[in-house]
Amino acid sequence: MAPAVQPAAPPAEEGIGVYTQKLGMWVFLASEVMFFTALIGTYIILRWGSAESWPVPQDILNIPLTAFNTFVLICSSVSMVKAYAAATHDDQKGLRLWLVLTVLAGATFVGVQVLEYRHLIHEGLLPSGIRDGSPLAARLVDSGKLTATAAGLFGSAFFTMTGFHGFHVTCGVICMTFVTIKAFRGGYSGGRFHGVEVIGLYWHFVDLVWIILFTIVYLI
Amino acid sequence: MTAAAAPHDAGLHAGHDDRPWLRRYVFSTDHKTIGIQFLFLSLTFLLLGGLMAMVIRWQLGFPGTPVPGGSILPDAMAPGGVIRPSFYNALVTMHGTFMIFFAVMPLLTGVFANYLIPLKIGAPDMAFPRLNMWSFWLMIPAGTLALAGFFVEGGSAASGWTAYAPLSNSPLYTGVSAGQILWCVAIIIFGASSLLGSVNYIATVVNLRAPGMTWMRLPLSVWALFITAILALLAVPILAGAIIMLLFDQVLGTHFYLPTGGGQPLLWQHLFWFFGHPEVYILILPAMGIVSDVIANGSRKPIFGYTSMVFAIGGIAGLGFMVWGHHMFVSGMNPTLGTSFMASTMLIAVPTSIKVFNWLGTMWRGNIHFHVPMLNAIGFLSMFVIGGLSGIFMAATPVDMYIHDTYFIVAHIHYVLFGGSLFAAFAGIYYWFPKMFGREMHDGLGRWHFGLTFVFYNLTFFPMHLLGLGGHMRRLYDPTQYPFLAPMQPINVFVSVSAFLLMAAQLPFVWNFFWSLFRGPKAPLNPWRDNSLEWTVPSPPPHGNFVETPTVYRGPYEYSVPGEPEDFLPQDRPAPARQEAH
Amino acid sequence: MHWWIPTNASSYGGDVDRIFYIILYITGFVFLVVEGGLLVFLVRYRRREGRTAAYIHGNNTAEIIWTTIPAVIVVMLALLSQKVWSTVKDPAHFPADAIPIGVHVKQFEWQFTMPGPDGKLGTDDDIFRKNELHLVVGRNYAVQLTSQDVIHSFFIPAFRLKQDVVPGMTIVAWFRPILTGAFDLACAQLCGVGHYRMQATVYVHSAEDFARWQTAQGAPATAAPVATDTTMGSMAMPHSGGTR
Amino acid sequence: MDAADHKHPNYVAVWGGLFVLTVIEVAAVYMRIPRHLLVLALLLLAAWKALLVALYFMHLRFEPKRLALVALAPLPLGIILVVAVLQEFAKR
Repeated sequence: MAPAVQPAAPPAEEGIGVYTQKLGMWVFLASEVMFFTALIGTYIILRWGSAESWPVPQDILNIPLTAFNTFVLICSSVSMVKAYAAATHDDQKGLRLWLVLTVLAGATFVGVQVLEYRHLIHEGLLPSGIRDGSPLAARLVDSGKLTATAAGLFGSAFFTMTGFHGFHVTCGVICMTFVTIKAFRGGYSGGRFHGVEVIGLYWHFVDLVWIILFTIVYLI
Repeated sequence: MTAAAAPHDAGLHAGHDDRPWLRRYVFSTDHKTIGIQFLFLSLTFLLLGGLMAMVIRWQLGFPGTPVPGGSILPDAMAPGGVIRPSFYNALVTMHGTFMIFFAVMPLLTGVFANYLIPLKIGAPDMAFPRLNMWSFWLMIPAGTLALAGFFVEGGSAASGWTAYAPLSNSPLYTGVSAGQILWCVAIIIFGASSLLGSVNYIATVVNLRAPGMTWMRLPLSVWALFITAILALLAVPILAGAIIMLLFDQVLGTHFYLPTGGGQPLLWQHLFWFFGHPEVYILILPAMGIVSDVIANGSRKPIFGYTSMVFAIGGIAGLGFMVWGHHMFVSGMNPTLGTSFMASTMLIAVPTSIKVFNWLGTMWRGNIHFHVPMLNAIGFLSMFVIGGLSGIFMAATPVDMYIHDTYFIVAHIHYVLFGGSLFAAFAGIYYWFPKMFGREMHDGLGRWHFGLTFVFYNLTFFPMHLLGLGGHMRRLYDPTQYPFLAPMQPINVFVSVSAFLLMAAQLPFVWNFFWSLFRGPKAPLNPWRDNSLEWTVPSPPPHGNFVETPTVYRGPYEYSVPGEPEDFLPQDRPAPARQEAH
Repeated sequence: MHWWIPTNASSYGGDVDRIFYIILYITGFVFLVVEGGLLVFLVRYRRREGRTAAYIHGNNTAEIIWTTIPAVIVVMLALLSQKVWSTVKDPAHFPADAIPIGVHVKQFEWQFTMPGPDGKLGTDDDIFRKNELHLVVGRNYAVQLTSQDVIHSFFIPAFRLKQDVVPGMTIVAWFRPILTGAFDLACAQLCGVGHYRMQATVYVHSAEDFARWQTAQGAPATAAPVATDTTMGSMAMPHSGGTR
Repeated sequence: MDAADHKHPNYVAVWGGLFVLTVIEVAAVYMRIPRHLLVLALLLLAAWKALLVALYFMHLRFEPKRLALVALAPLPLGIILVVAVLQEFAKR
């Protein structure tokens, strides 16, 4: 990757020992960590501010479904890393298989997420709070277990965080399909697999954010 | 979110350039063309912000009287030329927004980082040329959306460039809804553009340095731009997150910052200023880098204390993330937090003073050439000292309690932003114009421009310290309403007149800039006799910059080396007999 | 032609001014030294024929000197300021005998609820005023700041006191006036279209003058706002202020 | 100049670890555990899983140490921000 390669040029100054695309992706992921810090930090701050009246996640959210969803995302992370391993050994068939599996797993995750959103909105949880007269309102707000403001805050923070994570996963799936198409055209044969590794880094990052999100929002 | 970064199109050779016209000038991926595009964009928004400042100053100097030429404004903004309070707030907001986000930041990081980093480190281009092109082309929609705010119902955002919630949260309080939404979307798109730029600058400086260009041989301007990119990389996403939540409060009815819905107004201030303070260091660090290069060149003398200058930049950047609370001493924040933020803010005066004393040390026993960039760099140094010293008044919490949100703060902002960043940007433009366009700017006009700007700049902004001490609050539509401010109205008139003259003082620069673009004398390869790598290539440098990658043998500041025929020693000239110092 | 800090009229205002003047002298001295040194260098080391610059890369002792001196100065300033800051803002240091005053701010006016003769807030004899605050010189007062809509800022230049009023929070600030007279009270945080015409007046009376004023308020039971509306400034407004 | 040896850890083992940790987390929520202990346990488990993904899937273990610096750079800043703002609710 030395610039303007010409004979007997001394090696370019020793950088960080990582090729430029990977370094670029890691630097971009550092900024994404700050972005999710803002969102998750707000959730923690709002929750700490209204500690006792904060809804218990199990009452509103469907834990088993999202646990399965987490499992799907972890599997997609594994298939991604398998694809990278295949790419390094120049095993084109394996690369294509694992990439397709990763795209499918990612798409399932987003699908389950959309299903969960539809179910929650139907139940009455909105970004602005709990819709009055909705089954959720009947169960929680009217029975006094949950104040309207705390529900409002929970709705706002929940939809913003998981919404933006879903958005990042969707972008990942779209980019992954381009990578897969290129893989089917043999774009990553002959040791040129950097593209796979870079998209893999992004994908694992998105999985890592979900692991933290799943614990903080759904379990605690 | 373009994750699949295309592999770097290797094999970029200087010389032959077969790109079609569109790819070469409009959607160019050449860092030099992008740098020049940023230059024209930021100068346009600088002019726009300046015009808004003129209308603001007219209203403050002569409250209630029609603005000359104001009759063209529609009645919603200025019935009969007299601007409304709502339009005044919109002007104040957009003056701050345009100047900070669309003028000074692109002028420093967009223009000089893009143009100088690859040339100064000996790289053919940026690490990700396409991302670099996107980073410029995202600025166009961002700027347009922000500007469009003026023409929507209710006018543009009117809650200050800091957009404090709940004023910025709901149209109930300012009568502005579409304008604030446009402002939010514009800043988010600007954030994306700034992020792409930062990723590019970091990856380029880390990985694409020419052989021999070790970390301690990097010019200080590259160091400053590199650390600024890290600041922007880590601070801008927080702003994007905070503004997305503000946008959802406006659009989706969420309650992040609305107290009625249980939200926390102080949360917005914390998130905004956590970005805000690194932001003001993003605005000043590139200026410090440019000034370090220009002063060393002007004094024909190595920079004084290169290593301590580098650590000072790092110190400022590191501490920059721990001081944001000093914007919120009286905002209802927990007073114990006020104490810790006062301590960290006081500490940040130390690296800043190190840099100032090192610049003075550079000029000490130098052989000072007063070329126009050097004049502007000296202007930066003298004005930044005032800005830095007035900052200490704000760091002391009791004094800040009195002067917070008064014109003392406005004076401080303009001493570091105008006196600091803009003088350094002028120094940078005069210094690298010959390299960018292959033509030299007119020296006499440059001196007139500096002289007039320096005088009227001080006449405009120094009296603001007096206004602030008298208790004159910021963002007042008509200061004469307050009985205790009425006796200070002559200062306001004086400041307004000086501001108009300051604007007029920019004419020599505008004329000089455009006239020299086409009819300036042909620029030699190295007009300032500088050591850095960009002066070893023709001006303007061809696509791909270097015919073959240069090898670097010494630091960038080897001026007046004893025993050398000339008083400068370019970085890529092989060491003659004896081995260089470092 | 009063162009400097208004005369101090509150107990801790003197301390604030003292720190201001200390910082003014230090920064003034540093300003003269640095800018003077700059001018001297510019003249002394300007370009002349046959002159060559000294080939110096730095000087560690100089670096150490101009790192420690500013560090010592700023740490000293921080300690100095902390003492005053805690007396003004730390709830633990609020005087116990402070008379509570309800200050409720809404877009573009101040509503004061002063305790009546019984000295307690929330009783029937409270006196309600818009943009008018009546105090007794030499007594401690604790204002309970609440806002109805956006963030405003309770700013009395003569008392050197500024405290933002955040909706959804009740923030307490204290002061003790030491001079009688009428002082301006302003809003220092952009709060919308009418931010510029939110002035109020603080009348500090002597003890007996205050007593006379208090009895002169007629039947104390009238908790309703007395319509002495002094909000509109004397100057006739050329155009009605914006959309509000 | 990129990492020549592509060492591939046993991905299936890592996957197993992640799966088991997730099951423990979800089980812990349904068990009668005192609140503070539960929160602490869940946070530690989440951090452990995150480390597994970062070290093995993102190959941080096999990359030069300075890349880990880039990866970890934003964490202290995030912690400073959240802890400082939480102070708002400490001593009023």
